[in-house]
Amino acid sequence: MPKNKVVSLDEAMGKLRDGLTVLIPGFVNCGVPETLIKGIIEKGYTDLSVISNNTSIKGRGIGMLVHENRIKHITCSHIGNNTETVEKVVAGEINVTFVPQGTLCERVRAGGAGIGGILTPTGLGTPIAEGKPVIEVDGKKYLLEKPLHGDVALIHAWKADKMGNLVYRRTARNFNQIFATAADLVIVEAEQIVEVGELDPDVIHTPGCLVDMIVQI
Amino acid sequence: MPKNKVVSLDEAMGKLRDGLTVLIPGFVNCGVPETLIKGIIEKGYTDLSVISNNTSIKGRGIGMLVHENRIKHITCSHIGNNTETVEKVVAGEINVTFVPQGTLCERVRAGGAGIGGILTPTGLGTPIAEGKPVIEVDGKKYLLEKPLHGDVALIHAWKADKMGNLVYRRTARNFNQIFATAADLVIVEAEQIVEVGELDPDVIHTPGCLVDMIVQI
Amino acid sequence: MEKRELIAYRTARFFEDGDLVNLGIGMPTMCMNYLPEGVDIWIESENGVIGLTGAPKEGEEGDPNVVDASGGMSMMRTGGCCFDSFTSFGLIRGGHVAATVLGAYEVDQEGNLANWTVPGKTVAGMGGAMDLVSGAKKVLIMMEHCDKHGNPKILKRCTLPLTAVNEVDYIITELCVLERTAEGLVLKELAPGVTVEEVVSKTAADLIIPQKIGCMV
Amino acid sequence: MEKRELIAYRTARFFEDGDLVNLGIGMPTMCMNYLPEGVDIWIESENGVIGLTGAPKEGEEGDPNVVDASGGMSMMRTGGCCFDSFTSFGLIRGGHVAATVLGAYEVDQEGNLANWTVPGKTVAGMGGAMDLVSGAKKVLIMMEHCDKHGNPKILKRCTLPLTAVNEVDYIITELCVLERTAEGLVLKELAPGVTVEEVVSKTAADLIIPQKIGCMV
Repeated sequence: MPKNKVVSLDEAMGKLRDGLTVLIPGFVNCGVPETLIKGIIEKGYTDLSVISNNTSIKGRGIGMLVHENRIKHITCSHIGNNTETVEKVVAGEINVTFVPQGTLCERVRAGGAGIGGILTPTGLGTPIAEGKPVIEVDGKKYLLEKPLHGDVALIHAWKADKMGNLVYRRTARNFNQIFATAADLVIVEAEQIVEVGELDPDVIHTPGCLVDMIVQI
Repeated sequence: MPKNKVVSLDEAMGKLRDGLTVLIPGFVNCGVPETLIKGIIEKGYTDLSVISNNTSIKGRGIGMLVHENRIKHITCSHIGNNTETVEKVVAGEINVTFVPQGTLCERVRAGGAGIGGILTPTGLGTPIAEGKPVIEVDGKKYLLEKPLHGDVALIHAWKADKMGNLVYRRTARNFNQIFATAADLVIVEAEQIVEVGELDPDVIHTPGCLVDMIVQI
Repeated sequence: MEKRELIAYRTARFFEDGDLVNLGIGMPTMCMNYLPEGVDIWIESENGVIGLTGAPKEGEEGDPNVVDASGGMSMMRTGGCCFDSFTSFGLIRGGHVAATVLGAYEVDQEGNLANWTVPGKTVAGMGGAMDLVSGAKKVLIMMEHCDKHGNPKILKRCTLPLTAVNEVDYIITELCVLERTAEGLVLKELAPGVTVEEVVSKTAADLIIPQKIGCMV
Repeated sequence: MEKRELIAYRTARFFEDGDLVNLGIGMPTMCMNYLPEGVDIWIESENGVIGLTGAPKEGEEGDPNVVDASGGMSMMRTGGCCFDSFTSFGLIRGGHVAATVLGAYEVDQEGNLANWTVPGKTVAGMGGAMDLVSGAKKVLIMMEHCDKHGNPKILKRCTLPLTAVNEVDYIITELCVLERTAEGLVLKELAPGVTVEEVVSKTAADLIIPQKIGCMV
């Protein structure tokens, strides 16, 4: 953990490449790392596999990647808020794998926490169950859901200290906290960057040890 | 969620009875709900099944329940800090089931979050694996560990607002946060009780909806 | 009362004071306008917040970091708190949410629900619906009794891909309240002026008609 | 250097600047006194904290809410943060901890470790050891080469109940450094004045002796 992880957007984006699996948090367009997404677009990266809850709204956030045709495959729970994503999925330009929202959280958390899978009642008897093992525990049936992990996670924080300790703001926290645990490279955009020691140890949502680079928005 | 959940120790303890399964957080003797434990002893409850990480130290915290012979069975990761527990376990006065500490966290969290089980590499090939299903996911083997749930959880908070929103202090958080999710009845002892609205929504560790009663230490 | 008002009015009477409730997008949010005197409920929104109160009113300043389950800006009430999506679905799946209220394309007499996709027509994704319906203590379906062509939506067996199996507890329509029991769907209440015959003729499921049927208002 | 000093000195040289490291109770904590110039590591303690620095020194005021993995009061450095036990073991199991350093009763040539129980003698429990050894990126065992009776602790196959299977990466003793590879235990380094013959005679495991063997200091 170097003392100062703050880098330029250009330097951070230089670590990516085409074809990566990218975890992108955000609920509709709240808590989405929009500065980093613009950075991806500027660098021209494409063929991305995105893991996210949804695809923001048309032309914003993850919707920019949709609009610019940078996404090959998306694993998410919902695309209904973005008409352009729906069109491209229907046209076969983007492959989509739907995962129930709570299961998405569990799978990414499992990926970040070394858990080999979790048993959930969610999706039993629905199309989501197809091809997945059903395991019975004490007379109740559950779906076995496997971990998800990314090459990169792009995180939006409210405050970051220079070591990468993060605090999120209100519902902009959403998937950021878990997604920051489950990628080989974790790049954060922060609304405010503060000195180490300014954040109370008990209010830090993401420990700095999980963060590789910080970009000022 | 009534607006004010603050009650007397006596009223809170009146909800318990002999033979319950009680979740008691704490690491060695940090973050242990000692006031509530004294309440149990005063009421005379016995034959308890305790789920905890350890048993504090001799004569303190959970060690008081050990000393007073109130525990029939304990599920924990470690008893080495309390010589009296060791003696009583060796003498067959307390039954113990050892669970690796991380697995204990996962099992209680699963119990509180409606997860039917989790797959962990921890304990594979050790005595802990005996009798547990081994499940292979993508070529790696894992133990299937089942959820744990309690009748009651006794929680130690630093600050509680009157609705039960909780903030823990430093390493006194330990098992409190997860244990508060996994019992039918959640009783909190708080060092400070504050008015609703005094705790910032982003620093609350345990939402008030999980808490049934609050006792001032 | 207008149809939707009646449905919201009746649904709101399922809540008890202090309940934590998840209200789906659309008609379910109307319940807030019809809460009985003395019943104060707390809204859990799956994007990680308890205590949303609705869009900022004129003169109120919203925070773009506080959004509801549709992504629109919302205000928060005093005593609310925020958490990440993983924790949110832990609360939902763990049975800590007293009721979830959703619409439906189809419900059947076994309590199966279809409300997330119409193959060949919609590709929005299930969002959090599958988790909510599998996890909440009580599942309330509020919907118009028939579709816009006058065809029954309450069936012997759902024809659309399911959201969850055997999870629906109550169906509230402008005609009646149905309770799903182990024996089947029971006609509990009728709207003023509605006859048993009308309900039966507009329902494709078998109904259990008790001797005494209540009134919805 | 005294035996234990030498072991700590050498073990400390496995760390890189910025590493997040979990140090077991006892000898492992001595590593902090032997960090090479320019190497600053962060201590992860499984009870939910990053940045412990050791017991309060004279004149320093400790906080009883800040304890280390043995339950003793500790100070925290600026930039550290606290979290709950569930998150802590997520970090450990998820591979976010660069190294875990523990003692052992026995280690064998397949990288199996026994360090939690001696049947009939100890009933302390495994605490977090099983999770740490299964989860950390690198597992370093530091121990005296033989037991107090002079019997080998490095064996062909452990005889005591295991803590984990195939997880040990390096063994550091007062005689040598051994690396566990797919082929077996390799003698990487010798302490000053120690011969290959001495190591072989005090080791019950098969050793791979390379042409070139380094020096521990």
